[in-house]
Amino acid sequence: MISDAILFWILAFLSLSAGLTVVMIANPIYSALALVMTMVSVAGLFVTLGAYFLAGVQLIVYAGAVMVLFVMVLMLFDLKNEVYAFTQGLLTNVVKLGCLGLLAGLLAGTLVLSSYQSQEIQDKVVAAADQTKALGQLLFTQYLFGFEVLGILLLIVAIGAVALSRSRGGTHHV
Amino acid sequence: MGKDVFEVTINCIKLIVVFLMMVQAVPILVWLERRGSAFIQNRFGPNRVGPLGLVQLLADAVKFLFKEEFFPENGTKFLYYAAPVVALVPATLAYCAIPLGHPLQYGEYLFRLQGFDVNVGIVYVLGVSGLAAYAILLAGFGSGNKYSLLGALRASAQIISYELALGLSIVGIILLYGTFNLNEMVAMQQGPLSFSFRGHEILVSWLPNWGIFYQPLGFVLFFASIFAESNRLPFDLAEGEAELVAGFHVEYGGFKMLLFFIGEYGHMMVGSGLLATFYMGGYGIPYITNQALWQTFMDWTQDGQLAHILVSAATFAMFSFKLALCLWFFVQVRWTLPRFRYDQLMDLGWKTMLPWALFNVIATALFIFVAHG
Amino acid sequence: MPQLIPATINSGLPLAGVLFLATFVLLFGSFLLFLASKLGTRKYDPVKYQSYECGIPAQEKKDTKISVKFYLTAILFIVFDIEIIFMYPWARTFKEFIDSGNGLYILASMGFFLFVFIFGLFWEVKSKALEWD
Amino acid sequence: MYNLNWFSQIGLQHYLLLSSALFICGMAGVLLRKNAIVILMSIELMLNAVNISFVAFSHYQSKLEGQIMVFFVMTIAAAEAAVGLAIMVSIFKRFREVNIRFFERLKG
Repeated sequence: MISDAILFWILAFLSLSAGLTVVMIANPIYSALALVMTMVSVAGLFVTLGAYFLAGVQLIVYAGAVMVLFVMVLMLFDLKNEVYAFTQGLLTNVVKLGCLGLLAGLLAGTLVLSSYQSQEIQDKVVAAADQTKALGQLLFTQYLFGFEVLGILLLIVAIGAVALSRSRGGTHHV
Repeated sequence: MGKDVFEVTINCIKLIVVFLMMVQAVPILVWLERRGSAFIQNRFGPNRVGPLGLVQLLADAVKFLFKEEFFPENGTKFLYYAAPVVALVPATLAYCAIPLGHPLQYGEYLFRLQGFDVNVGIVYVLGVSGLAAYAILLAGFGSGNKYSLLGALRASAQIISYELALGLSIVGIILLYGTFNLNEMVAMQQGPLSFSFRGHEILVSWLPNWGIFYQPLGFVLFFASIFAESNRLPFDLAEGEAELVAGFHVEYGGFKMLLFFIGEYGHMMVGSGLLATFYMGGYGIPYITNQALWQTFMDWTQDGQLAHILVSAATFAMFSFKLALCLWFFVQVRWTLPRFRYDQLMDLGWKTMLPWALFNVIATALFIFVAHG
Repeated sequence: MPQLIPATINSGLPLAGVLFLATFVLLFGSFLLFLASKLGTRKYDPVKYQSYECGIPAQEKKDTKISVKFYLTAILFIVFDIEIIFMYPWARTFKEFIDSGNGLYILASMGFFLFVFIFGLFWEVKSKALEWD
Repeated sequence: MYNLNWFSQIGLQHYLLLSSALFICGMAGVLLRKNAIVILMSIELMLNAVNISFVAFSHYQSKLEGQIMVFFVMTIAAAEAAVGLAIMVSIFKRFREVNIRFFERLKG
């Protein structure tokens, strides 16, 4: 399907360029906005993979809640522009080189491995008709325990956030 | 998008038409608001330009085009100019997912009277309209003004607080219909009120089969939440004139201001459209199923194609009527209720509406469990 | 007998349409802003470009005190929003579970989750984390 | 071997390539940036990259388990961001600083 391919390349370009912007740009606010762009295009990628409900959840949770918090916090801090966004020194250069090497290795590995396997896997693509229902049924039978544990985790996060916002911020003075 | 070039073209044009319908509804709404408020306050309102003052807003738009371009010196240029443009997007994308009428079959082609049919409709609408907070935050920060920043913070805190009650009242709706698709919801609300209770079929022929009769509490909560979501009175704390001058758009003027306006009224229309779809039968005509409607037109015209067109036209007119009714409520409420204080607003959202919405979910689940069991 | 076509044909999410519309709206807005900036008159006056401050000269923007309540509201929103999102697949499959005879099971599994939700909300109210002044 | 077909036939490997590239972006951000909030954002980016590969595998192997995992990952990521930002806010309120170099001085 050529139209699927076009959509994929558009979304891949958007998410990659936005992802690079997150890391490269010095102003943290632009960084956060670029991350919003990445989240939205990742939601689009989920749609091309037939995971409609997850795409919606990605929009609601990441783009609509988590990133709003990030942007709010950054706007309130009102940081001055950093001239040097990156750490300096020998170690940094080593890490940069290491990242490049890892990237090259991962890309090569993916290419080589998937050229072996892609034929057999691609045949049985899941029918996207009613995935949401199947997802719900799986979540509430096989993964019920994880679901309940997540509920408790969220409770702990809520209590922890309140406790943190009350704390005076350490015992030492600068 | 479609099978061939013809269908793709029609779909693209349709998207633009739905968007332009939303944009051109804004002057009418503003006119309605000004004339309505004048009527309520025993004044005349705009009545000079055109018949009944209808052309007033067109004149205003032209005036806006010739206003001076203006940029506050403390602001951030990119964010300042991006905010009004971004404000348009969430409302438009959400509005295009709402079904405006019964799909029209023309020959081998099927045209939907809606921007696009999304099978996870509710989740999509919620996700897209959740992006509205960014336009406000961008405007507040980009203007480089204390009032803007404070107004933006207040507005976004208010929007996210009421999104909880909104999301929970929608859980009741999903429990009731068992689907995310807005079209299926409308299809389930046809005909007179009828449901099965422990194997007995119960029919109440003098009421339409609308969601509002199954979810009265959910309706009230949803209705209040969409007021808060679209920053309308009595929830327009973001622009409390006495404290914050005009909130996040203090530094905006001219056409940029108008774009914010279109976004805000767009949110009103999305909220009203969802309200009509969830609780008032959507585009369905009360008491009658769409099949029966088609049969009536068929008997009358003896032409299947014409009957299809008539069904679509009638359902579209019905939806527009319901939408206009909801929108009039927005105007009416604005001139009826006073504004909340900020702590009252937050208390209402978190301590009153959220518990009641939870109660609504539990009650609905228990009722469905008993009725089906 | 001829039938009216059903209102729903499950069609997924037409991503191309969404992208097209978003691009169109962005271009539409930018074009209008551009047009307005070209047509508008311009007269330079330094006072005009200062931040609006109710008439007095703008002061330095340092140390604007913002209440910590705003962050707290946003964080609590994230937590409760995720819990609500978890209810969506549950509500979607509720009737199917009842029809297959597992109604009590699904009710109990969500009952525990809702208990945790309500406990959290109750704790927040009790600890005065939601008080504004 | 990789001719024009590679661009028009989207398969699992395309999604995996994209996912790994995004993951490296995020990793570079975590290792190289100085601003602690940007580091938190880079972690979110890495988690998103992983989510793409989860969903891609789930799609191409017709198993829904991958999507459930994404659900859980999203929740944990949001929880992590919430707590991380709460810590950042309390540190910033006290020291007016979010540079990680500064945190070295917080040893007690």
